[in-house]
Amino acid sequence: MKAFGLIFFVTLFLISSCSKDRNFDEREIHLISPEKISGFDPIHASDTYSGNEIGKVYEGLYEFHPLKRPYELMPNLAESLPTVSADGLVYTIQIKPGILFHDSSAFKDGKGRELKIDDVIYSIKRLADPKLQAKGWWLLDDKIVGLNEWKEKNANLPATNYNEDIEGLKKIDNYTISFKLKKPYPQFLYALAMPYSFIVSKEAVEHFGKEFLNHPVGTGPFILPVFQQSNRIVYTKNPTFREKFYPSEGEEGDDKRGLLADAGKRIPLVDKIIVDVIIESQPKWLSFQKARADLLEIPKDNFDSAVLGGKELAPELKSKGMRLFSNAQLDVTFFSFNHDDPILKNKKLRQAMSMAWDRNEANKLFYNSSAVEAQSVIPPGLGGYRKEFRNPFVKYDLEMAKKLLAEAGYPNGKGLPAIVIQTRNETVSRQMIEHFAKNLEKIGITIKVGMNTWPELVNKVTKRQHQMYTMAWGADYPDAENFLGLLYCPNASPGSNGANYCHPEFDTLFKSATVLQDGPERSAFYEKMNEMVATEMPWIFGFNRTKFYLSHAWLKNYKFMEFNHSQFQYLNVDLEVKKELSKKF
Amino acid sequence: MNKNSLWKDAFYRLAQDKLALISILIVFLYFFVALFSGLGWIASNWSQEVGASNLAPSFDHLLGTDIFGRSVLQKVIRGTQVAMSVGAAAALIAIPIGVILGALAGYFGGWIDDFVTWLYTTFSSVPNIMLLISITLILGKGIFSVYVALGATSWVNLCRLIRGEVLKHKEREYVQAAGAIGGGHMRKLFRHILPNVSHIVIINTSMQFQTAIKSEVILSYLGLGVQGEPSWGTMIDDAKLELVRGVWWQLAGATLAMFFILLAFNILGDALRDALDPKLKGK
Amino acid sequence: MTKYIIRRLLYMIPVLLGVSLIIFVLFNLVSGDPTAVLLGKNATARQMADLREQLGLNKSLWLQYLDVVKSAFTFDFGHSWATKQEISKMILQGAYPSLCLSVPAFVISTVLSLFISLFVAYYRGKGIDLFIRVLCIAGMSISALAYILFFQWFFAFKLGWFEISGFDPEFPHFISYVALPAIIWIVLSIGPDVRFFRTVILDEIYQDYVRTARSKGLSEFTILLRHVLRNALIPIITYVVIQIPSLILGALLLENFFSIPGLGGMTLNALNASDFPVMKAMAILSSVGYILFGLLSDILYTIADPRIKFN
Amino acid sequence: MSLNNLLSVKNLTVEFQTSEGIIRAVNNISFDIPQGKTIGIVGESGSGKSVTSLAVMGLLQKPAARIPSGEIYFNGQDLLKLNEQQMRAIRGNDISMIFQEPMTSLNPVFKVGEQISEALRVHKNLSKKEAWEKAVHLMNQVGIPNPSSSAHKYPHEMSGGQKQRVMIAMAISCDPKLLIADEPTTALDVTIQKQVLELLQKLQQEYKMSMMFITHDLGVIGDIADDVVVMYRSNVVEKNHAQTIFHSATHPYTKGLLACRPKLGANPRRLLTVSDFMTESGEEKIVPVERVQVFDKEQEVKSESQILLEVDQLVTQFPIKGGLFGRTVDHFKAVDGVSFKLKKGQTLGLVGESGCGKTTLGRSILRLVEPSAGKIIYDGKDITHVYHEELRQLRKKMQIIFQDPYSSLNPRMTITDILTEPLNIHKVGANKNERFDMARELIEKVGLKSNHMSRYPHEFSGGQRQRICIARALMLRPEFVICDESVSALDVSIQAQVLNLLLDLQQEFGLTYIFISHDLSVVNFIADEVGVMYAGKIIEMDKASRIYKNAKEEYTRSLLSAIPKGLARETRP
Repeated sequence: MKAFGLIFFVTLFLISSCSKDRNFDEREIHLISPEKISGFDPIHASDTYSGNEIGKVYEGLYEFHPLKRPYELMPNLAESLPTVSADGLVYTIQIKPGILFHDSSAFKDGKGRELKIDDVIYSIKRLADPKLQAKGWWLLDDKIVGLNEWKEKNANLPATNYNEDIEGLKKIDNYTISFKLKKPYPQFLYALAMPYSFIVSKEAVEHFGKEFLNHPVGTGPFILPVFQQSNRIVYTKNPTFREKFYPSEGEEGDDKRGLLADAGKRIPLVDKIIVDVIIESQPKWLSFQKARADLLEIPKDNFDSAVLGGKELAPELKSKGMRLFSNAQLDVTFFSFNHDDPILKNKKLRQAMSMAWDRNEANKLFYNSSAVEAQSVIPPGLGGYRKEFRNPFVKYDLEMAKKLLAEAGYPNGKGLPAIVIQTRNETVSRQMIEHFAKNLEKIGITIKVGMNTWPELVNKVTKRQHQMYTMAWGADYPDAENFLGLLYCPNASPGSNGANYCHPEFDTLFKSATVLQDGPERSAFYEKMNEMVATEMPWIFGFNRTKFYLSHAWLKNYKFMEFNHSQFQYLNVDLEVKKELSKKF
Repeated sequence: MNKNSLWKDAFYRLAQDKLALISILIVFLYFFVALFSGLGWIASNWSQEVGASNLAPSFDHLLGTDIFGRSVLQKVIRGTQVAMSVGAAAALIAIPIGVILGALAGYFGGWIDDFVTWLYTTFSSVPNIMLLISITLILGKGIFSVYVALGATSWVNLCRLIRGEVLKHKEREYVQAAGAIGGGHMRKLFRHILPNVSHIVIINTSMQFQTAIKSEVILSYLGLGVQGEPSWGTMIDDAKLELVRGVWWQLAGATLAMFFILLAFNILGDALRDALDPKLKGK
Repeated sequence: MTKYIIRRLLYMIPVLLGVSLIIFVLFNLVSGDPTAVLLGKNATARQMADLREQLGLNKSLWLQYLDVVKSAFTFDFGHSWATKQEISKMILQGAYPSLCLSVPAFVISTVLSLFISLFVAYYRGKGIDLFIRVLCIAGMSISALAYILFFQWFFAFKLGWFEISGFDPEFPHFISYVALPAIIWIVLSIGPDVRFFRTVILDEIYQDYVRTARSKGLSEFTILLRHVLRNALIPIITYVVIQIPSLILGALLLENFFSIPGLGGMTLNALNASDFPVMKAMAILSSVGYILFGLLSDILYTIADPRIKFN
Repeated sequence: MSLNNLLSVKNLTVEFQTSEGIIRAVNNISFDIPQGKTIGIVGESGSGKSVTSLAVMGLLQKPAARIPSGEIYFNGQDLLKLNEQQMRAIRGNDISMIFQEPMTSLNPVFKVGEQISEALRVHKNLSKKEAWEKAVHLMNQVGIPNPSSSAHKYPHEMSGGQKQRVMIAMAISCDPKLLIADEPTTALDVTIQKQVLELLQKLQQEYKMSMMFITHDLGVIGDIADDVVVMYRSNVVEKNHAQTIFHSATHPYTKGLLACRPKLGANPRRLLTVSDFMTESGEEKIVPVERVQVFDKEQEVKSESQILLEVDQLVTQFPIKGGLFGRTVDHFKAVDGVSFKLKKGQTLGLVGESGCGKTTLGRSILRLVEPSAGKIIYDGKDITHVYHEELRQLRKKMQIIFQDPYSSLNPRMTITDILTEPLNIHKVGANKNERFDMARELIEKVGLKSNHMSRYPHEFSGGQRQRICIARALMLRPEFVICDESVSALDVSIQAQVLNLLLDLQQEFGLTYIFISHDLSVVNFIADEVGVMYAGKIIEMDKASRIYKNAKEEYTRSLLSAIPKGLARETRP
């Protein structure tokens, strides 16, 4: 019996001793992705996490400025901002010469060739290719002259014909293109900054064929020769990356925060980025505590042990040099009704349900009181949001809720069938609905939880097979149109308006507002629409959430950013601090 | 009429084994707890808030409270009802299918035997977890589909065992004697052979019970388990987020509750096999 | 011998057809319409129709069933809906990490269980026998999820003996990643193994040839190791070989929590993403594995037991 | 403790700790085994003879078995005082043992040669090669054909007799001083039994070893033992030279044992049983004169009754599977063209060695096994191809009693259920009570008490269970009963009681019997006519006495000569 004990402990010691000793002289950054990475094909980058990885390897014509707030576009592959025609339909863009693709076996003798405008045209066409069923197609659907017709034509052909010219994508010369839109589309530049429209090369697509999504060949700051379906992805610095410099000015106060220390330096500032895919929150949190990762989005449940009183860092974390970043997100959570359902068309009922929900308690339980109660659809930080506006029905008042419910024809819930709210089968979402159900039980309304995998949920919403569902909508680009579109009648499912909500007056305002360029006039329109629809209660408005990030002392130049797929090239690491602090972990 | 049949004799031998006795007591205890909570006598108000959220175990809240301030102890008791019902339902589905198919295959042989053997070989080839998941997907989420899924996967083992045992007993002389006095196939099978292989059913059921309970936890983790009712599976699933922030009592409560009943079933299974299986008598 | 193998192989075909039927019914009929999922937001009806065509969902049910059967032989499972990756490639890449965890864990747990059951059989009836058996049963009476949560928190984080999660394909380092999940696997599987091995060994100990061996003056220990073990190995081999196919599927929970990119984790992700082709592929893979290893265990059984002739 | 005694057992007592309390298996017994002599220990099952041998070998399972008192001197050394280490040096070396069941006593997965050489390598630490050669030599010595190739065989490739020879080779491999043989020939056919006994005697001379021969068969003892120890219910009731035991036994139990053994020459109407000589508690009873008289059955004139059963060229064959798909390649003819006639009230004996087809013949007649060809005419009607309802009615007239009492009763039914079942099937008797009475009447007729009715089979002894089987067979008042080895599994004294019961019932119900057995002396006693079967055919059929006096067939004569006579040889010089 003793022999067993001895052997057991010897092997245990051996195992723990041969774990890799962490070297400190490599300039590398460790990041965590909470979801599995499906692949590196820009046109399929529908979830933010795949977008973040693609942003390290591919690039778009434009990019959000890493520091300036509110968010602002800056040229990336493009030489400068586009010259737009008077009627706002023709955008002429010039790209920088001398930009090289990554070296790859797809090109002649393995050397990456220079980026040409043909590649931009090819990438946009590829987004429209009917054979590829690109998820990002909604971005340019019915926007560029001749593109939809080209797509329709090729749908019946056995193979898509890329050589055909499209009126809306006119090549002026090797470095200049002029886009021709069907109708004004002020968000067009944002579309060119999203991963869907990042630039790929024709040779790589044809060379790798089916395996293209595992062999990214872009122009970005980092290279990834091949993507293994493993939980660790290692990016190395792109040797042939063009001259790109760290911006020298940012938001007011950035220099005090040390964000301009590397101003003017050539980026990328590190040699390697290592991304670990960790799905469960416990291993995620523990890995960060053991300094296996430099940056962590704090999972809801580890919040209490990290943040005191919702504001500053817990002492034992501060002693290890960790820093806390808390920033409002451009998002809104909501319980959406299905307006096809006659019962839910009853406005009074919707208002009663909203007033019976104790948002304050929900905020405490699920967001550690860090979120802001959403008054309507537009989140703070976008044009059209007025801080002073208060939605009369976003208030916890049981008496009023009971009165409204009676007026709605269901005195303390009698006659109202049980309502099922569909959600994703995640523990937190289930608990939120259970809390909502507990609150509504007080006024006699029974709520049931419907658990679904993500695709099942999307399926039910698109096919209108639900009474209510819960969702959080994050901004695709910093423009309130992205949120207002969720209530625009023509967008009803299978479009993005999952509530299938129609409000004629709202729709006319939407049509006229979204054509205008960004400016005070458009913001006034957005404001009017936002407050008009608020009292209608198309959804039960939830929260605008705050995101909390923790970073170790040696991670430099980090600033919270909503559209952060191209942010990682600006990060830096301070090796001395890392070496000295590592002893503490 | 002193009725000391083989069953009484077996029970007498079982009573010798103290551990088996304790296990039987535990099983009955859990059964009654499940029954009472099912009838609503106890833990029917599990969803009431009894204190602040995530209170540590204290005198008035023996197992503390969960995220919504509901008593973990009440949820554990309620969870017993789910666990025992999952086990019982799986057994109720598996026993008839397994016994009838196994008996027919073992007794009649020929093409019936080939068909039944093909059926259970095919069913046992598909990995259990896959069957469980896909059946719950078909029937939709909820306790009913958990019952059916577990029942559909647990009859295979019983069928194989019963078939083997019936094959052996078919040759025994008391069966041929029954034939000699004019008894037909049905009498030979159901009056003579099945009572003599029924101990297999009991032993196997106690083993299947604990597999069913453990499967329910996995299904809850995958989001396919019981909806709306607290079950040990959902409690452990919640715990996976809480352990790191020091909320250990929900995990401890559910795991402890499961530990005793699973331990009881396992020990009972072994003891029953020694007591009932004539071959192993007196080991 | 070959005649026996051929007959067994022929017998495999109806089982394979049966398995494909079950998988076809479970997955093809249930999966419903994937197009809405794959195309995401505001997909046009036209796009949906093209996709249905591309995925072969418009074929007759019979043809779809034949596809399932074909994939059982060719292992060409098409593409995953969620990640667009080539499934057979995903399986190849996922196999290595899965096996890095499951093979050592399986081997150690089997060998350990054999030692413990021999030890327990030698001291049968005594206190130590009961104590160890109850210990093993207690081990398996705790849910795997509870083990994972506690062990990861205590051993990996608090004591820091192991890596918390992740995987490193190089040889010496993957041990520190795989050790903790392997230990959990062993603790969970020792219970059932010891119980089965002990019953098999006890059945042999009460046979007549053991009494003859004792009358030859052999010590109880040699009898146990030479005579009893050699006979007990026959049913043990079958029991062990049958479990090998389940190794491919790996431990779903362990891989998910310890972020090991194995086939188990892949299956779990496929479930969460309702990615039916991957789940179907994994079901077919492990079923074919189960049938092949079932045949292997039969053959090993007949080789190990001289009494069985190949009539 | 005289010098030339190799083994002396002094007041040995052995007790077993069981769930029902302490059972004393051996009660204060003493006996000696002189050098070079053979001691026969005879007694019925449960008499403690096997336990004694295990005590000498030190093989009693420790926790359950306890030896409160007594010594066992071997070569002047008390074996009970030795520790396990020292005992192991003797076991298999100086004292070795062979057992009753050759089929299961050899390890199925090791070659025979290996198992024989194992003792040599342990005790004489010979090399693997030397031990193998010695094993081959030993196999030759015990008469196994071409030993060098047979050594490579596995146990399942050898017959029962050959396996027993292997056991003997194994036992004598280290030329032991004492060989213990626990019922070595009981499971063998009588011809093979004769060869094995002769082999043992030859080896005893060669190796000058003493032998402790344990059996329940007095005939075997007569052939082989110098001295005899008679054990009854864990006590030694008599021990003496073989000569005196056989001719002038003193203890009533010994007398009873000698008397109840049917002898080939004699032709008594009924057998004496132990209970005629001794009361339950052990006192002697004077045997009433009329029971002892012996007379020839011939004189008893049987009325010329008509033929009840005629079997004409009956063939029953079983397919032998082979080839790739298990197609039937060949047929094994268990019953190969059997014809005979059986008069009402008569008893036909069928005797033959195992595998001669006698059981299959019985089962075919009753249609429990479907015959392949030939005709069965019962009471004038051809019943070969009769099915369903008609066959079921036939069951009322024809019945069978099986061999193994432990397996022919459903363990989970009470005796009442077992007996009333045939009545329920055939709807005989108006209601439950009437059926219960009919059952009670028969239970008493077969010699059991009515309060046994509510008990379960596992609460009865072998003999009692066989009586229940007989009662069940007679519930439907059949005319014709097949007894398939019905007494082979019983102890000699119980066997005599059951045979007498069968005769009484034949008298009372006018039954016609077919009595199947491998034991010629039992068949000779009970049967009017005897058919000797070999390889599926009846090679000879005649009056029992005529078969015994001048059998025509060579095979029958070899069968008769192989039966141990039970007359003691003069003691050897």
